[in-house]
Amino acid sequence: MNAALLSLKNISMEYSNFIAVDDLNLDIKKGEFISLMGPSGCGKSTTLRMMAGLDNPTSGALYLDGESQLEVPTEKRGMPMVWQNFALFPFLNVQKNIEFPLKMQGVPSEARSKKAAEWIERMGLTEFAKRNISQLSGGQRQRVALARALVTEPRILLLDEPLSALDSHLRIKMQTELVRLHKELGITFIYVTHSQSEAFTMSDRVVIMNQGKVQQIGTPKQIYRAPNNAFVAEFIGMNNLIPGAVLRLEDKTAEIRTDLGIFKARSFVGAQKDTPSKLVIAADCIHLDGSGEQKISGKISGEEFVGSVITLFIELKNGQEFKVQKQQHEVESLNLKYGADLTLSWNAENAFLLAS
Amino acid sequence: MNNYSDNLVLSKNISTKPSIKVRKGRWFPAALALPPLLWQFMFFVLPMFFLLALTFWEVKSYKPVPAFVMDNWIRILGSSSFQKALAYTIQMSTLSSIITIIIALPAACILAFRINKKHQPILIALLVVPVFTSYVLRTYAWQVVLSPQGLINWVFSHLGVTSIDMLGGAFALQIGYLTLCLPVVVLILTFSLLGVDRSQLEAASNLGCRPHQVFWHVLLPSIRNGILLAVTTVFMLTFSDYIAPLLLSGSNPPTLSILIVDTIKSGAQWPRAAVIGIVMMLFIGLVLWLSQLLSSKEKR
Amino acid sequence: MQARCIYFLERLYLLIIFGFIATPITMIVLFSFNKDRFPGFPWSGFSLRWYEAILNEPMVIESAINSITVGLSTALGATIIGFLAAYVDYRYKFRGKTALNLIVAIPPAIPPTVMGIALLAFFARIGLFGELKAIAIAHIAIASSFAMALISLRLKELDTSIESAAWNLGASRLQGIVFVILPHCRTAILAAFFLSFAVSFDEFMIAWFVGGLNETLPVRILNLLQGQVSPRINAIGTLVFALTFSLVASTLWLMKKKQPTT
Amino acid sequence: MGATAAVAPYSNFAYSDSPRVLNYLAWPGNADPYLIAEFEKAHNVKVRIKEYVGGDQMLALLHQAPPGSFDVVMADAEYMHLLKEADFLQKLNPDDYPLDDYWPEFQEFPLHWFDGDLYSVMTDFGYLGLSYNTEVFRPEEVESYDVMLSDKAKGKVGFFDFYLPSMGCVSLAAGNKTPFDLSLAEFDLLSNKLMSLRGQASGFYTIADIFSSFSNRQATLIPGIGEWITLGLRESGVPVDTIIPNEGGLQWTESMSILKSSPKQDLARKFIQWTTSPKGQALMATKPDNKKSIPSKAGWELLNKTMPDEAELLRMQLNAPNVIDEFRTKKIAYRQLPSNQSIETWNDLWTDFKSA
Repeated sequence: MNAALLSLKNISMEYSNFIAVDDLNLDIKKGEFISLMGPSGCGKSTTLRMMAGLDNPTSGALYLDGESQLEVPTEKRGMPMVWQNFALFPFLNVQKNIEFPLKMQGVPSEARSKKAAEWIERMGLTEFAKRNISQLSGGQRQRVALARALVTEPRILLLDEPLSALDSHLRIKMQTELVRLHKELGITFIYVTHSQSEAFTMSDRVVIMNQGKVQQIGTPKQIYRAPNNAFVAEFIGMNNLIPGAVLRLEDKTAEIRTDLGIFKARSFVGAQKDTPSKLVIAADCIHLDGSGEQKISGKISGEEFVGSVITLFIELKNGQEFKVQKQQHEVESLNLKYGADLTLSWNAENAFLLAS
Repeated sequence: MNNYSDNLVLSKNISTKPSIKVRKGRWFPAALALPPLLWQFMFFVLPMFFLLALTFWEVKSYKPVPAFVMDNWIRILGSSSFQKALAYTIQMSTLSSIITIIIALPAACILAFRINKKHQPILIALLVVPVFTSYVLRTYAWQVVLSPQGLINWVFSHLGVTSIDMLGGAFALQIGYLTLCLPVVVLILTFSLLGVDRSQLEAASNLGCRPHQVFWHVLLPSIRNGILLAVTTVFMLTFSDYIAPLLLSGSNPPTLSILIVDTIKSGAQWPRAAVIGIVMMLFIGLVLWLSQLLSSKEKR
Repeated sequence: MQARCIYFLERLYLLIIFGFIATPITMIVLFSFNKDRFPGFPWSGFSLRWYEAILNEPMVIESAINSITVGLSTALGATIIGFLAAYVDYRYKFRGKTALNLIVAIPPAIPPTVMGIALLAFFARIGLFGELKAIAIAHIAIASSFAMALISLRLKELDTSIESAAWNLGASRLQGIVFVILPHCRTAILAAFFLSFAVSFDEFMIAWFVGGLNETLPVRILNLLQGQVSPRINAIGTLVFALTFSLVASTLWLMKKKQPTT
Repeated sequence: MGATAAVAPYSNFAYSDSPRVLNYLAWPGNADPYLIAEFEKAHNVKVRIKEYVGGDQMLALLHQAPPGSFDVVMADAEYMHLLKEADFLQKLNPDDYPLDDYWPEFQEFPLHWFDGDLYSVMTDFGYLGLSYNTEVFRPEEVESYDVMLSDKAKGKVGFFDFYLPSMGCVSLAAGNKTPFDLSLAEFDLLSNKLMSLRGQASGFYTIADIFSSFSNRQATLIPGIGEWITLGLRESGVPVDTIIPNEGGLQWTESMSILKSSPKQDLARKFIQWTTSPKGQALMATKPDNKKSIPSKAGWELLNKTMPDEAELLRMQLNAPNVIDEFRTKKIAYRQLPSNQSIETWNDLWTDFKSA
């Protein structure tokens, strides 16, 4: 047995017509902030619900501190969850909502309200304590949901896409608050999201899932810079993939032949000559000034601003679309126009090969 | 994939995987389901089977005794009074379904679309109240209105019109059936009209439908299930009704409900009454099945 | 001009419809204050004698008390049965669920005459015939259908995650029902209670068959209607209307009162 | 239980097996406070009635109710022998009842004695003939039942929905001298006569409906009923009367018996004693909506002393032409059960007639 706080062993969840979670193994360490990430339907929420005991796996085992949990009903697991829609009790006011788990534990009413008051203050809800849920804004509801989950001082907090119901500026604010809360409390946060930015900015580790299977587990940086496979590379979004076949294979470097030409890249473990593969170049590793050693040309077909970051869409000769991510000021100085020809370049050390 | 409900459906799967123990507490849903199940079985399903068994019993000195004879079926199905009553009841119920829908539909349209939204709930409440106020008395009260010396003929006599017989017979019966069904049907139709997506109607007009075309080609098809529900409700209610034929048509001629009670009154022929009852239920079942068949399956 | 004409015709149509529905009720109330014994036109003068008469009629009062007893028992029983059936339907999936839903939903569709015969024959066999209990039992079997429908409607408005959240926060299955489902459904439960009472209070056929010597108010009314002519019936009717009217009105008011939703 | 609150007042009314309750099976209206209030007060009991319409219903009720459900039954005399046959009746001691007060004709009423033992006591009687609206028909028009087939009566002939009196009168109309003792040919006569009347029918009425259809002119002619209905209506200003047509009329009698299974024999006897006492008889005769002739001469005397107007109306004056004279002179047949055909045969004909 390792030092994992929560350990999932060969967990599967099968429905009659499909498999929601397929032979999942995961060890979660005490105090870490871990995110489960993937497209909708990938099984991340089901995994979270199985941890909470809301769903039961069809096979596998789940250990908390080395103790099997599958026989423990949800109410005894002590893994409160923050729900996507907050799932606050509409017929109770803020304070009563926060007191609810304490009431279920049989905490006497005085102690309950004292404890709830602490959390109400901590979450900055003091003036709303007696309000009905329907009178609160989204952000306030979020804080009530957090307080309600944390009031029993659990060791693990489960969060099921908790920010998706909020608008974007609030989402970023809450991210900071969650990180701060995680640091202050020092407990384990297990966070489900489909948003890469949420997962990557907050988490210690990220689990990428697809079709019920774990695709990769690692720190955000590991995943970003070294995707395990084409799915991960594509899913995390800002990567460009060029299909081809391995031409030459050496210790550290490799060459791949694609219909856009032959490119150099870092080699990868298990690669074989003449097998189909994909060349991966991160969008923010591409230069527009031609300073990279590998070159390719195309036309600008579109652009997209998010804050100070701009994404350019470049149509290559074979019709494929390339993404290039730059700071806005870098792009502005180049004075680009739609349809204008452009040379993209990158360094071979930033390109790597992935098996198809 | 978000199967929020408990995993009873999966229990089968779980039990085939020995590595997982089924979470304890499965007695709980069973404990919840048991009272309704037992109650309805004891006091609804069982009596219904008993009714079927009763049709094969014999009556000895005014008392049904267990037996297995076909006599009751033969007697009832072969009796002309039963056949006539059956035909008459079907005819009256069908007529009532048609009349009620024709009268109720315009009222429902006005209520759903042409009334100030502020007044709507009050009017709907006014329709709900009579549904639950003594039907027996409401029917009886029509005697006072329809009789030769009743309200209508009293007004007629002041206008110099000769009095007309309205009580006794099909007209009075239909008035009674309307009393029973009209509020319910207006409610059903109003609610199904309120459920129609207004943008569909606007889209139809926008595409060049005249108002009557909108009505026939868009509105009516979209409340098809509501109309079917209304028709089956009227059929069911009138088919079973005992009060209107008793109090308004003077049992002239008798409907099936009257025949059932008569069969029991004269000579305690419970088994024969049970036969009539089974036939009645078969017809109601048939109507329900037909409406199920005709209802549009698409979900709103 | 044409629009005004249509507007006028529409109002007139509604007036006729509502007039038709209100006519019998008006007649009953009107003639309960009539001096004459036989209802006829014109009205012969105001009198409260028929109200005095029913106060002195023990069978009417007894039957009213019977009706209330049966009505309250039915309301309680049907609400419990209806709630359980609605909750099981809302929360669980299992084989035979459709069958359970059907046997709760169908009884009101059975002709009351037929139901009355079946229950009478059945009750006589198990020694329940002729008791007030028998009426209540039969009424519960029918009214549960309405109670279940009302509560189901309300449960559908409850996000399934709310109860899961309660479990997740340490509530047992029972606590989940007590602290989450019941508070959420309280108006629907109250409405189901009133509705079941109203259904029982107005039902005469089954009560007539299985009640034996115990008469409920509608059975008494039916017997009065078959035995004698007396404006007492109108007086009783007026009181019954007043009662059911307030019951149904309060039910509607409860249903309408906005409840917080998620 | 929520119902307990409602049960509390209910217990005042006691259950049917309480010694303070007399369970009484009778035609409607026989537990009118007018009749029984004094008895209830004197014996501190409550008379609880189960009403029936028609002797067959009464028989069915007795056969189906558990023994002991009823203490006293009031029924038409012709049904008494069926009750005796089924062993429902308790033998009575003639000395217990004031039979000597009765008119001689009724002191030994044949239908009440079986093998020299008394089983029932007559309480009231009346004649059935043809009742008519006096504004529509003149007395000479209704001297024969044939008037029912006249044009004026089309759709205006009401029928009491009880086969025995209705078919009895039609049987008389068909020319059968002994209306219930019919040969096959005579039964055919009855059947044909009945069917010829079908088109004239306005409806088939319960007692209350007879009152209302007569008063609202729904029906203007009703065979098989008598003064017990028309007297009450006349008092309320409805222009109706009853005549015994030339073909004859029927006499009905009502009698009371004690049920063998009754646990309250004593109370039951006292109730019959009250009903047959002069006071009870006088009340019986004058009940507002159901006037009856009474067999007790002592009752007549009391009636003439205390309510002379009623006595005149009821034609129960001692020194004027009265109902007993009519009994002596008119062609009145006792109403009986069919003797050559089964009750079922008659009932079936009645059902066929209704639905024809």
